[in-house]
Parts: sequence; structure tokens; C-alpha cells
Amino acid sequence: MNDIATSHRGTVSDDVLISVDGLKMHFPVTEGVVLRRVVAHVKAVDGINFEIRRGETLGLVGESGCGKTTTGRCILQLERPTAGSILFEGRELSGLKGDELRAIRRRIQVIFQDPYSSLNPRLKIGEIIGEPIRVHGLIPDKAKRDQRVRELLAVCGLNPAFADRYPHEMSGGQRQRVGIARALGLEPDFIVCDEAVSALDVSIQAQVINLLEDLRDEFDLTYLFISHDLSVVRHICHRVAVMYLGKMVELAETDELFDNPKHPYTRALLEAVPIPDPVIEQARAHQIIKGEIPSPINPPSGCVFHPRCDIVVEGCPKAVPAFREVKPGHWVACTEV
Amino acid sequence: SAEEPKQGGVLRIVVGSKIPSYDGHRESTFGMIHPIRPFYSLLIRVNPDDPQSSNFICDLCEGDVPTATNDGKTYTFKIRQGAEFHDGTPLTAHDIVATYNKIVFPPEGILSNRVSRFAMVEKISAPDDFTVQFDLKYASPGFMPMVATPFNFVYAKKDLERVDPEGKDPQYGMKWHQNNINGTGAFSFVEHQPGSHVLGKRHEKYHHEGKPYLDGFKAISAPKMSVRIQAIRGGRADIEFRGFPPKSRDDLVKALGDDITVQESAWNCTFGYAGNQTKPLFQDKRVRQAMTLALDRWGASNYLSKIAIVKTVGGLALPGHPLATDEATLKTYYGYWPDIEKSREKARELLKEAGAEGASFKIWNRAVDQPYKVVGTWMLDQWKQVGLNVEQVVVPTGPWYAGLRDPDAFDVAIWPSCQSVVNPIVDAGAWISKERAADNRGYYTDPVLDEWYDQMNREGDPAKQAELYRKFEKRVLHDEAHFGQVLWWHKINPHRSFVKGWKIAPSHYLNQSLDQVWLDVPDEERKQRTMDELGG
Amino acid sequence: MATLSEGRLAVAMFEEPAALKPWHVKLRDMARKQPVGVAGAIIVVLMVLMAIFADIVTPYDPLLNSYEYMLAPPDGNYIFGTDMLGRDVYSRIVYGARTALFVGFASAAVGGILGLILGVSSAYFGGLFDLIFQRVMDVFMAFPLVIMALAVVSILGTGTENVILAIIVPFVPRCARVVRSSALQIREIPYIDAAKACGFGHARIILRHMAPNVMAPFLIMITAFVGQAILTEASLSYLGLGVQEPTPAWGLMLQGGAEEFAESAPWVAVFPGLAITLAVFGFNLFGDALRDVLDPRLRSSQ
Amino acid sequence: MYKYVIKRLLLLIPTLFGAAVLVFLLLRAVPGDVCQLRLGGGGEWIDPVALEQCKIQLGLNDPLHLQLVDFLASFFTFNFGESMWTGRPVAFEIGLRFELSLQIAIMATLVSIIVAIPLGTISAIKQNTWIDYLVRTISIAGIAIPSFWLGIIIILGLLITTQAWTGTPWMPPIDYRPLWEDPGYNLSMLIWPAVATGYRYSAVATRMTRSALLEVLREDYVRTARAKGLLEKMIINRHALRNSLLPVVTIIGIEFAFLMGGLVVTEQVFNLNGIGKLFVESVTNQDYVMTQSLVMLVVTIFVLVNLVVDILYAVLDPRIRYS
Amino acid sequence: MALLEIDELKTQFFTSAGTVLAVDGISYTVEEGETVAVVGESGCGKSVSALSILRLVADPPGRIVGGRIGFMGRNLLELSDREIREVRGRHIGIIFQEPMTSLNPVLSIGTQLTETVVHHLGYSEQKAASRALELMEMVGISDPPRRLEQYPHHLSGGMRQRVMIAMALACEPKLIIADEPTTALDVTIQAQILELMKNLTRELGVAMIIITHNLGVVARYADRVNVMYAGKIIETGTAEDVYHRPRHPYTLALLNSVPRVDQQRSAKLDPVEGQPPDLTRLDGSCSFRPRCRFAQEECAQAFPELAYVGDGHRAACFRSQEIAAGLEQVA
Ligand SMILES: Nc1ncnc2c1ncn2[C@@H]1O[C@H](COP(=O)(O)OP(=O)(O)OP(=O)(O)O)[C@@H](O)[C@H]1O
Ligand SMILES: Nc1ncnc2c1ncn2[C@@H]1O[C@H](COP(=O)(O)OP(=O)(O)OP(=O)(O)O)[C@@H](O)[C@H]1O
Ligand SMILES: [Mg+2]
Ligand SMILES: [Mg+2]
Repeated sequence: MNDIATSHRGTVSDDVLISVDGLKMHFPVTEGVVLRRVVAHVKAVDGINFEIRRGETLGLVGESGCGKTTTGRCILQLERPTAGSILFEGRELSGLKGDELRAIRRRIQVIFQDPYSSLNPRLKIGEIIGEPIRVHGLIPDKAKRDQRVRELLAVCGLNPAFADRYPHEMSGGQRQRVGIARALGLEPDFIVCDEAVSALDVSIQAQVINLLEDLRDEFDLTYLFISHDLSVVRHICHRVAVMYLGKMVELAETDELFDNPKHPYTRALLEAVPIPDPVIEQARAHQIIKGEIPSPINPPSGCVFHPRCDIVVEGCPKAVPAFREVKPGHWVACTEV
Repeated sequence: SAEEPKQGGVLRIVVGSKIPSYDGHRESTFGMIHPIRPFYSLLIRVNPDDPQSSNFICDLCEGDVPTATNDGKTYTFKIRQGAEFHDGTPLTAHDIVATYNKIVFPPEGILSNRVSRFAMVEKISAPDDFTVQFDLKYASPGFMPMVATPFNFVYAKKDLERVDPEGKDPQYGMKWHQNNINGTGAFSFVEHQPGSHVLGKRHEKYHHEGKPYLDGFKAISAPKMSVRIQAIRGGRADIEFRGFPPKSRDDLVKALGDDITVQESAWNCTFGYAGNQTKPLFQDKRVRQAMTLALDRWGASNYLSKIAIVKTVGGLALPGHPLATDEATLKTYYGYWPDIEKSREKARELLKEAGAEGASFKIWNRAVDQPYKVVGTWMLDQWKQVGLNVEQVVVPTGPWYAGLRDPDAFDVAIWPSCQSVVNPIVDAGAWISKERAADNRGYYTDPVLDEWYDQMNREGDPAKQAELYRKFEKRVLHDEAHFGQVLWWHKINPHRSFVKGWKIAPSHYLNQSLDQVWLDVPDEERKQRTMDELGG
Repeated sequence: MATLSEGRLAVAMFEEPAALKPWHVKLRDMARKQPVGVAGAIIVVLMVLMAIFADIVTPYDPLLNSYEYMLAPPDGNYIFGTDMLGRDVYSRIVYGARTALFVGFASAAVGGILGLILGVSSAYFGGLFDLIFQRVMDVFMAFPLVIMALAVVSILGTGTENVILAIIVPFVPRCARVVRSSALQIREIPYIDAAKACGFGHARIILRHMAPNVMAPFLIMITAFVGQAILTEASLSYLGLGVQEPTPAWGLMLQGGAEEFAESAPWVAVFPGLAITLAVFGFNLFGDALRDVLDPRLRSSQ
Repeated sequence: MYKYVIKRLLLLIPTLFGAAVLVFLLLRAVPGDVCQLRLGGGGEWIDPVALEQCKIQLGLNDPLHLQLVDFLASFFTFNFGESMWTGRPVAFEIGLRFELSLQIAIMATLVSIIVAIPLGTISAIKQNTWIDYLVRTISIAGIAIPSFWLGIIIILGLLITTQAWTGTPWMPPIDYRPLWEDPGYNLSMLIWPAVATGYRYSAVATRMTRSALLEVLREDYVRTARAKGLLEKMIINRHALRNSLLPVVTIIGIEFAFLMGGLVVTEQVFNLNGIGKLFVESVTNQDYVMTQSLVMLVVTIFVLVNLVVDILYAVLDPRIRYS
Repeated sequence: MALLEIDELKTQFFTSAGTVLAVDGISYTVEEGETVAVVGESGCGKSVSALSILRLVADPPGRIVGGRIGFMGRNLLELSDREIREVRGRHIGIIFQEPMTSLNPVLSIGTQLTETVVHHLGYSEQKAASRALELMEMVGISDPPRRLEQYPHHLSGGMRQRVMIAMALACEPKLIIADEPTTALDVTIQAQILELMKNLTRELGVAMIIITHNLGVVARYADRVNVMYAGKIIETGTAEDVYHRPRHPYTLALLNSVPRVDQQRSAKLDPVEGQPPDLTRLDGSCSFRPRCRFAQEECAQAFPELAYVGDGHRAACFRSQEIAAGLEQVA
């Protein structure tokens, strides 16, 4: 395993930190005001499996609505999954309540996409970072806690004096750093980064990506890195999982996936990403994937990708393809590879 | 007067209260007297040409009002011939008997509001078709005034005996008048739009020769005082019969000059208060006396009468009535001393003696401006001047009445009493012991008063009666100060000058048959009014 | 790798955020942008000052009856004239401001806070709680004010406190509903998820994280409601259900005679009416401006 | 859609039920009763026997829970009973007043719509100019002026000005005649309260139009419309106004429902025999049956108007579809 | 003569926080049928410069304070309101970033599509309707008759953006301005839309200004690129010039800070540190100076001219020659 832990992406150990098995999250679509009847389900996540090892960064990519955020929220216990299990250090998360849940929450943190809405505008930066520390009783002493807040700000590349500011007095990049500092304050083991850099400008985005990488190394963190930006994922992740319509279609080590995509959807996705080099672009044959993403309420039968697939065969609409390992560490859900 | 009444036209009245039902026997509000009384006649009534006197004249009876025979125990009325109900039924003595039987001896389940006051009546009978005889258990000076009560509408026997077409209600006839109108009054019923108006038209077969002068009347409901005033000013109504505050009278006169005529009269309504004697503070006679001493009645008669419908300083009986106390005697009673400073001095002294200096209490007042809240606020001020600590609780009418019935609810109650026919002897029943008078607001027991009251009621000799009455009054107002009479109401009726023939009575219940009223306006306008309201 | 954070710090240190404007500059900006609102604020402030310093600014005791000066027209002695018991109308109006403001602020504050907590909780918990809560609010919203006021007043008696209660009862559901709809939006904003993810309890999330964020619609509502409460108090008093004599209160001054002699003694009706209008006007102007300032959807782009 | 309507109507039941219980309890909590008022309302002496009789007849002595069951049963069987005050059927009494209340509500709504939409639009388009300030001031004044006070001023103003001009003071009629019987009379009576309430009402709607339009004018699609080179008039009328009408419709609906049941004060000032006056009367008379029915009527109107508003929403905004 | 000639365009916002110099004297030209890209960080004035062309900047608080926009021989800034309305939609179409909010939710697609041709070309309802059908087919929307009756909320984001394109093309304009037309869309849909726009503009010979911050998009579609920073164009040239021979440190840094999907990771990213400047507080100096690792004394004195560094390739940097010569030495 250590062979993928190339020096510039940090070290990955062998022990599994998070293991997701058969995760399903179906949101009921209701009708009626008094007697809310369930008329359908949004199959936001429809049976996915993966593991994340300690120190690893797993990328989760896919188009809008494919269930990336929902997966993250399930791990964070912000949603109650319909089915499946989520093990954290071998302990089942779903069903935890009260103090146990609070204890776990300290160890699993999140960084949100939108730096504007993920900070409570009424609280000062110091309070935003300090409150969780206080509530979890990590540092009961006020002065020491303030000291810690300043440290955290510094660690995230912010001026410690910012503790007295409100979020609206800061730029987007700075706010995103505050969100990171808040998560770090609880000394978590695992952080879900849900589109943590997508809303930032390229130059700021690069700053934050570097910060995340540094912190990973410095504090031995594990990330679930959710993004729709394939370039960023390629840059930061050890392994990448591709989702489509609530299902996992491909999972492999980063360079293997990008250089050697197996699933037609992964290939189409890569094809669609423009490359910032006019010469290369000129040379690329643009095979544009057709059609739009179907609704997760009524996903296509069999392989959900078959209506847009260019290598579709007769059996595709009928049977759900198994998610199988085609090469060591390379999993694909397609019968044709 | 010299003026010749003119025939025709419709009179428009504004009425400030609501009509609960059309059955006078069970109601007690002027809100139904003003619009409904013109449809009915009474056996006897207050003389419309001299309503200020306590004289009664015959309405449906004939000749002079009868005097008692048989030691004051029998009254025999000759009934007028030729009177006719609006539906054409001729009136006989049996109708009168049926009517009074309903009032005096209502069958089970039928409401009559004056049963207790007719307690002296033994039997009512019709020796022949045009004679009615009342036999009393004992002679009572209160009897004839009760007969003349304007709520005693005369109904037709056949209406009272009507049977339910659906066969359900055995008392159908007895209740028929609640929702139907058939009388011998000057006007016959045309329509009633609840909440809006009542319309009546001339009864052609009315038993008083040549009357009524009007073609009809329209009684428009207008609960707000200001609307009624403006309606008269803006030509939407001609008259209001209850009474306006003095300031509004001045405004109307100022705005309309000669077009407005104002009639004024003392009003047979007391305005008083009582300390609740279930509460220790008011059990002390000295406190009660101090309270009455603190009120500057003579001053208030001057200045309050400019803003409120109260004016006359008096005792328990309406000033002007033969039983009323003369002013000189009155001025010796507590609270009636001409020198208010001396009076207040005495009040403070009494309070000190009673150890009740700066005592606190609340006035339980009704959420009606005139005169309740105005006078209540004034009383509060007066009592404050002798160091009492007074607040006012003002509640809507319903809860106010409910509170009066609950001795735990209030400290000092405003205690008004409005009666129709001036009848001080019977009305004195309000101030006897709480065990006998259900509306005793002082919650006191005073056997002396009870005894005097009974004597008074059975006393045939007017002189002795007056003497008893004086003793009774002095005890109520002065010696025991159970009741504080503040001021008598003062009735002010400004109306359009062209309304002629109506004379103000000392009560807004009296003299409302409208048969004497006529309109002194040009012929075309009278026609126009008839056209407008009655459609030709 | 301590050097690492130090190194980053070195880069970040010079980033100075945009300077914050001092409050007086903000105030001036607001005055320029919201002249109408500032006018409202001035009215409100004057009223409050008037109420606080009533003793100083009035020439007479508002309860002092002087029967020799009943219904005296405005003159040097009585600048707004006297009422029918000879009380100084001006003094009564000034003291009436106390009553009005007390009723206005007290009912807005109590009703507002109740509505805030109920509304936010309803939005936060959602589900069955929200459903039942909504139906109950429906009933209260549709329920006529008169009945409510009359019942409260009849059961508990008239007087300032009960008037406040009568005003609060219909206000709570209105406030809760407005708050709820904003809170529903707030609930979806990631910082609430962040709070949950930090393991905070329900009460903390509701009170510390959600409630302060619905402040903008809440404050707008509250200011408008102070005005409304003053108006309602006046109307109730006018119907005889409100504050009682001899307490100086504006609605009460308009009631009981004022109307009947509105022509010959207009000062009795005109000045209290103007006082009510002006006060409510002030609060509404202020609230309106507040809406323009606080409501981000309406904020003029800058 | 019709399914949705039926569902909403069914939803009325719990609301009505809640309101029914609430009004029932509130009314009984008030001390006193209709009999005392009827028999002694004039201040006369009350015969205790008569009082007891009256209570028995009206069922006031029955145990509370029986009274409640009776009331609920009668209500949900549409047999509303008789007024305790007049003895006439409640439906008849309300029917008499409904016409007038409805007419005023409609007239006031018309007045307000005619005033509010143009004014609100101008105010929004000319935001922060003196026109805007003027409109806002006028409309806030409309909310601030106590309606009863405005009513008094209108009536007095009419009396005084007519006396000054014609010599005889004139005031609006104080008794109602239906529009189709005597339109002149009817309108000369109802126009004043319609204007007095319409002013307040339009003030609310003007403010709402303004703020809604301001919001919409900042929307991207308005910029799109501009980019298409459309005339400003078309942009306002076709693109902006329709979107901003939604909240305005709500306000108009709520106010309409309010007018139908709540013109308590104005009806008094103008002596209108409408629902509001009946309301106050029946409450002060402690006429339980009438009051209960009126509350239910008002609640029903409120809920129905809300439903109509929601349906209008769907008409105006194709995004909203009820199924 | 070029189709569009922007010369020293200046647009400012007058706010309580001060005057925002959103567009601070930019000049560029667009030839007929050419696709020109404008790239730059958020807030650097890309949208405002585009809106200024059609004079759609909200006034207040914004105002075009100077410059000239020559279009088909006329200065757009001098046209009357009526005349500029005739240019909008008729000769210049515009496509906005947010397909979700740029269409009026209460009007049917058909109405929104036909109103331009009815208004500008005086088409009858029928003629407009058939034109609408034609347009819908052109932008690849299936089942046009049904779609025309639908409302925006019935359509997916990609569909809406197609409708926006159809609307912009309705009157056969000479120029289309596309302000981040695909930023809100998914990669696959983004690729579809861009491809469509490219094909259509080629076929119809329409010129296009495409505004984006996605360097990949520019590389794929643009003939020429203008890089903006803080209200100014700091580098302009053909796509190949700008990507392979950047002459401005900002362009350089920008290219270095994007990870590449087509290459294995080699090292950490090299971001531009610091924040973009506050547009209300610009002095006359080079606005990139605080973040620039090549900054020197001179840069604080004046803003460098946009000078030629190659054929049709210009950059606004005092040290562009040195950058060209070799980056290592400079750094
Ligand atoms: N609370 C919810 N109720 C109903 N449907 C939901 C809910 N949350 C998410 N969904 C639906 O589930 C699907 C997956 O949503 P999710 O947010 O996980 O997608 P995503 O991959 O994160 O997309 P994006 O890239 O847009 O963030 C979507 O169709 C979404 O509409
Ligand atoms: N209405 C306005 N009022 C004040 N300032 C404005 C306004 N609109 C834009 N600005 C300012 O003008 C500058 C340029 O804005 P513009 O929208 O052109 O940026 P952009 O390059 O399009 O950014 P993005 O990539 O985020 O769309 C920004 O600093 C912005 O703050
Ligand atoms: Mg997501
Ligand atoms: Mg932009």
C-alpha cells in the first residue's frame, strides 16, 4: 500500500478509519398536508461501499445531484441513512445518541463549500472557533481557550487579531480558513471537505488546497474530499471514487483512475474537462457526452448510466452491474470493461 | 296650543339600544320601548299632555282613571268600545284580562319581568265584555303606577291562545308576541330589519279620535351617541328620546339655531353608589358617612351638568314628586351640606375616627360613558380629596352586572336605578335588606328599613305614608349612609323644531305612543317623507 | 513542523481587511439614504424622551380636575386646552405617551420573544411538532381580536397589564409565523449543520445560532408592532375595553365625550388623535427604513 | 387541483374545531350571562324568578361539557340555532348583515387596488426620490391613523363643509338600503366607510407593492429583459409587476378576510349594520350562540380567503402547482 | 474596421464605501466572427465591462464615466435611450451566468423567446412563433412546440441556458456577450453548451465575447484572450501566446495555481498569495504589486502601459521583457 503514498501526498497507513457499507439514503417525497403520504423516493445515495484509511484522502467526484454531499452528511450523522452501515474505527455510527454521538462528533468534522453561509454571521470569529472547544470541554479555561483560538488562526494562516472580527469583515478565502480552524479546534481525526475549495477563486483556491495538504501532514488528518472539480481532486487525493446518480461507478488510485479510466462515464467526465492549454485542447477530439442527468426519483433501470452511454449493450438496461475489482485496487461498475 | 296639528309624514327616530324581543312583558329596555311601544296601547298611561305630573289617564279604558273601592282593594276599569287590533279584531275586556294575567300570573315557562311587583294582585276578571276588575290582596299605593308601566302592552286574547301550527309548543301563543306584533297602538307594524330599523305606519282605526297625525315612524338603530347627535344635525333623524349630554345640546343649538328645540326634565333615574358591607372597611358607618360627605353635590350639579346627563340634587324620591324631601331638610343630611369645605373636614374627621385615613378601594363601574364613567371619574377625584386612595375598575355591561351579584367582586359599586313610572314607594324596595332585595348592592341587612318599607306599602293615608318615607330616606342616606345618592339624572332632548306634540316626561320609557306627534313642515315634505319611507 | 504555520503567518499577516466605518459615519450614511426613516427615528426618540421626562415637561398634574376650566380652549395656560373634567390635555398627552410606550414596548417585547422562540423551535424541529403548532397558530390568527380582547378584559378586568395581554395573544402567532418562515431558511444554511456537526444541543442551536439570525425580520416586525400595539390599545380603549380612567391614555382621551363634542371642543379629540397617529407613524417609518436597511433582499446594491 | 382544494377544505375542520373550543371556553369564562343583560340591561329591577326561567330556557344551566357537545354537534350539522338575544335564527341575523359587510369589503378592496398598485409601482421605480418619500409617507400615515378617528373626521368634515356650502348640514345615511334597490342612497352611505378603510388598506398594499417590486427589479430576469431592448414600460408591466403581485395578493386577501369580520370600529362610527357591529353587540350581550357562530364564520372566511389566495398564487405563478 | 472597439472604458460605482473603480480604462476590439475571452478573478470587473457595452449597469450606483464603445460605426455611449434599446437584443445579444434566475419564472418560454422578435423586428405572432420553433431546434431542444408552452421551472439548467442562447440569437445579432455562461452548470453539460455556442457562432458568423474565470474554457474556445486584474486589462493576445508565453506575473501565477487534470501531480501548487485589491482604494501604482514576486521600486510609481511584447500580444508589466527572458533570473 505504501507505494501510493508518494512523498508529496503524505503517508497513508494501513488501518481503515472509516468504512461505508451498502449505504443508502432515500429521501421520501411527500404529498398532502395532514397525512403526509410518501409518493416516491429521491434515491440520493443508493448502495455504496468504500473505505478510507487513516491518513488517506479519498476523493469523491461526480456531477451535481449524484449524492456526494448526502454521503458526507450521512457520515457526519446529519442524516439518518435508510440502510447500510458506517463504521468509524470499527464502531457503528448510526444509532448513536446523546453523549456518545457528541463524542464522535468531536472526532469527525466538516468543512463546507460556501465560505459565506457556513459561518454564523452573528458570532465573532473567536466565538465561532472557541464555542465548540468550550462545549466539548476541551479547554474550560477562558484565557487558555482564547490562546488556543489564536493559535488555530495562526495555523490556518490568519492574523490572530481576527478573533475579534465578524465573518462579514473577511474575504471568502479568509472565511474558508476560519471554517478550517473551527474544524481543527476539536482535534478531529477525520474531516469531510464538502466542496471546500469550489467557491474560491483560482488563486485563493490554490492557497487553501495547500493549507489543507499542510494540515493533513501536520495533524495526521484523514479527508473525504468531495468535489466536482476533477483537477483539484487529482491534485490532492490518494484515491478517487466517481459517483453517478447515487451509485458508485468507479474507484481507483488517483493516477490510475485519471490515466486509465475504465467506466464510460468516468471517461466522458474527463473528456468534458477543458485543459488550460490551447495547444492540447486544439489536438483533443471533443467527444461530448449526450443527454442530461436523469432524475434520482426515477433512475433508469439496470445500469443507471445506460441512456447516456456510448458502449451500451443489450443487457445494460436490465441488470445492475456489479461493482467489481477489475485490477488490484481498481473497482468499476460496468459489464463492458 | 294654538297650532293646528298637520296630518301626514313620517317621523324618524334614532334609538341607542337594541330590541331583544317585541314582548314588552318580558323586557325592560328602552331599546324596545321606543320602536315597539307605538304599536301597542296600555290600559292607562301617563298623560301625554302633562307627562311631568304623576297623573294617569285612560288609554284603553274609558272616562277617568278609576279609584279604589273596597278599602282600596278593588279597581274596576270600564273598557273603551270600538278599539280594534291591527288585524281587525275588536278589543274587549277579555283581551285586557288575558294580558294582565300573563303579566301577573305567567304560566310556567313564560317570562314576565314584573311578577313580584304585582304581588298585591289577587285576581283579574272581566265581569262583562267591557269591564275589567282587579282584586288586590291588600291596599297598595304602588298598584296604579304598576298598571301604567309602559311595558304592559295590551295583547289580543286570541293571539295569546294561538296554537302552534306544528303542534310542538303548548305555550306557542304566550310566546307569539316575542316575534310578532299585533296591537291596538297608533301605528301598525310594517317591518323590522334587525340592527337597522323598525318601520310602522298609521293605524287607521286608532281609538283616539283623529290620531295619530303621522303617516308612520321609523326607528333607526344607532348605538353610538355621536352618530345619533350627528344624525339629528345632518337631517337623518328628527328626534332621539333617551337624552343627550348637555354639551351636545349646546353644539346642536349652535349649529342649527332655531331649527332645534330643546326639552329638558329631571329624570327618574338615581345615580348612586354603595360600599360593599361584606367588606370590613364599609361595615363602619363612619366610613360610609365620610364617603358621602366627601361628595360636592351642589357644586357638581353646577359643573357636572355641563358635561354629563346628571343635574338634580335630591334624596331617594325624584325631586318634584309629592314624596320628595324639601331642600331645607335635605341640606341637613350628610353630603348635602351647602359648605363643601366643612363637609370634607367632617369626612376626614370621621375617617380618622374610624382609622380609615387613606384607605384604598376600587369603584366597580360600567363601561358606559354617560353618566357612569364621567360621574365615576368625578367621584374618584372627590374621594381622593379627603385622602382616600381610589381606583376605578370599568368593565363591560355583562361582567359588570355579574360582578354586582357577587359580593366578593367589588368594593364600591356604582348603583343606578332607572324606573319608568314615578313610584317612589315601590322603588324604595331597592334599599331594604339584602335578604329581601335581590338588587341590594350594599349587601347590608337592616330590619328597621324592612319594617318601615312594609308599613309604607300598606299605608292608605298619604300623610302618614310621607312621614314613613322621610324616616326611611334619612336612615338610608344619612344615619346609616347605606346608599350614596349622588345626583339625579337630567334628561335633555334636543330635537328638530318641526317635531310638535311631543312632551318630555321624567323618564325615557314614558310618553312614547307617538300618537300626539306631528310634523310642522311644508306639505310636500311630509308627502315626500311618506313616499320615501312607506312608498306611497 | 512549527515553522510551517509561522511561515504561512508571515504571508497572511499583512492582509488587512477593509477598514470598518465608525458608527457616526454609518449613521450619517443611513440618514442620507433613509431620510424618511431618520424622521421616524426622531419621532420615536422624542416620544421616548417625552415619556421619560413627563414630570419635567408638563405644567399640570394629568389627573388634576379643575371644574372651573372644563373644556377650556387652548390658550396660554393650557396649550392644548382642557378636557371635560378640566384636566390639561397637553399634560395628559405627555403622560399618555408613557402608557402608550409601556403598552407598545411591553407587548411587543413579550409577544415578540414568545413568538421568536416558538417560531424558531417550530422551524427547527419540523415534523409533527411543526404541523400541530401551525394548526394552533391558524386558529389564533383567524380568531377575531375583539373576542380575545373582550374575553381577556372581562375575565381579568381592564387595566394596562390586561390590555397588554389582549394585544400579545394575537401577536404571538403572527410573529411566530414570520419568524418561522425565516427560520426555515436559516435551518438550511450550512452554519446550522456546522453547529450540529460540532455536537451542540438543541437549545443552544435554537437560541444562539438560529434566533439571532432571524433578527432582521424580527426587528422589523417588532418596530412595526410597537406602532400597531399603540394603535390597538387606542382602539380597545376607544371601545371601552382598554386602559381605564383616570389613567392618561390616548385612546381613552378620544373616547367618552371627545367624539360628541368634537366640533365645539375639537382640541379634546384632535390632539390625542394626532398623538396616536404621530407615534404609530414614527414607529412605522422607522420600521420601514429598518426593513430597507436590514433586509438583504431589499438592500440597494452597493 | 380540485383534490388540493378538497384537502384544504378538510383542513378547515381542525382549525374550526380548535376555534370552536377556544371561543366556547373564552365566552364561558366571562362573568355574567345574556339573561341578566336582557332582563336588567336597562338598569331595571330584575325578577329573580324570571332570571332563572330565562337561564333554563336558554340551556345556560346545563353542565358545560353538554353545552360544548351541543354546540359542536349543532355546528357541524349546520344547524346554528337561535340568537340568545333576539330568539331569531342565527343564519337569518347574519344573512341580514352579510350583504353590507361584503359590499364594503369589496368596495374597500377596489379602492385599495386602484390606489395601491400604481402608487406602489411609481414609488418603487422612483426609489429614493421625493415621489417615493411622498408615497411612503402617505401610505404609512394610512396605517398610523386610527380608523375610528378618521371616520369621525370624515363625518364631521362632511357636516361642516356641507353646512358651509349649502347652508344645511348633510351626513351620509345611517340606514342601509341594498345597492339594487336604491343605488344612489346605498353608495352615498357606503362610499365613506369604504374610503376610510380603503385608505388604510391601500396603504398596506402600496407598501407591499413597493417592496415586492423593488425586490423583483433586482432580479436577473429583469436585467435579461432590459438586455433584450424591451421598453421600460413592458419590462415593468410584463416582467416585473406580475412577479411582484404575489405578496400583494396575499396582503389583499388577508385584509379582505379581516374586513369581512373585523370592521368593528368603523361600523360603529358610520352606524353600519354589518357583521362587525353584530359581533360587538353579540359579545357585549353575551349572546353565546350568536358569538360562536360569528367566530366560526370569520374563521371560515379567513381560511377560505387564504385558500383563494393560494389558488391565485398558482394562477399568477406557474411554478406553483398544487396537486 | 473591427465590429466592436472599446476604448478607455471606465465604469465606476458610487457607494457609501467610496468610489469603486470597477472598470478602469480598458480597451480591446472584437473582429467580426471572432471569439474573444475575458478572464480574471472574481470582482475584477469582467461582468461590469460586459454590461457597460450595453449600458446595463445599474444607475445608481453605477455610471460609465468615460471612454468610447464603437459598434457598427456608432459610439454606443452616445446613443439615446431609444437607440441603445434598439441595439440591445437586436444587434448585440447577451447570455448571463445564472440560467436559473435569468429567465422570468412566470412567463412561458415561448413568450420570452418571441417578444424580442416581435419587438425588434415587428414580427406577427405567427411568424414569431415559427421563428421560435426554428431557434429551439437550432439550440438542440427536443420537442420544441411543447417546450415553448412550458415555463422555465420545467426545464433543467442546461435547457435553460440553451433557451438563453436561443433568445440571444433570435434577432440574428452581430455580437453575443456571454457572461460566464456555463459556470453554474455541470462539466458534462458545460461541455455541451460551449460546444453548441462555438458551433453556432461559427455557422452564423457571430462574434462572441466570452467571460469566464475558467482557464480551460478559454483555452478550448477563445481566439484571443484578455486577462483582467483589478479593473484593468493586464495582458492580451492569442490564446497560445497568453498560455505559453505569459508576460505578466499575474497571468503566470494564475497558470501556476491551477492543478491539471491531464498531468500527474508533480509538486505543490504555487498560489498567488494575498488577496485581490480593494477597488475603492487603488492608487496610481500597479495594482498587482502587493502580491507580485517581481515587484520593484518602479512598480509603486505608476501603472505600466499595456505594451506590445510580441505580435498582437501585449502586457502591462515593467518587467515583461525580463519575464520573457527567463523567469529564474528574475525571481
Ligand atoms: N433533504 C433532502 N430531501 C430530499 N431530497 C434531497 C435532500 N437532500 C438531497 N436531496 C436530493 O438528493 C440528491 C443528491 O443530493 P446531494 O446534495 O447529495 O448531491 P451532490 O452530489 O452533493 O450535488 P452538488 O454537486 O450539487 O452538491 C439530489 O437529487 C437532491 O435533490
Ligand atoms: N451594483 C454595484 N455596486 C457597487 N459595486 C459594484 C456593483 N456591481 C459590481 N460592483 C463592483 O464592481 C467590481 C467588478 O464587479 P464584476 O461583477 O464586474 O466582477 P466580475 O469580474 O464579473 O466577478 P465575478 O467573477 O465574481 O462575476 C467588483 O469589485 C464589485 O464589487
Ligand atoms: Mg453537494
Ligand atoms: Mg461576473
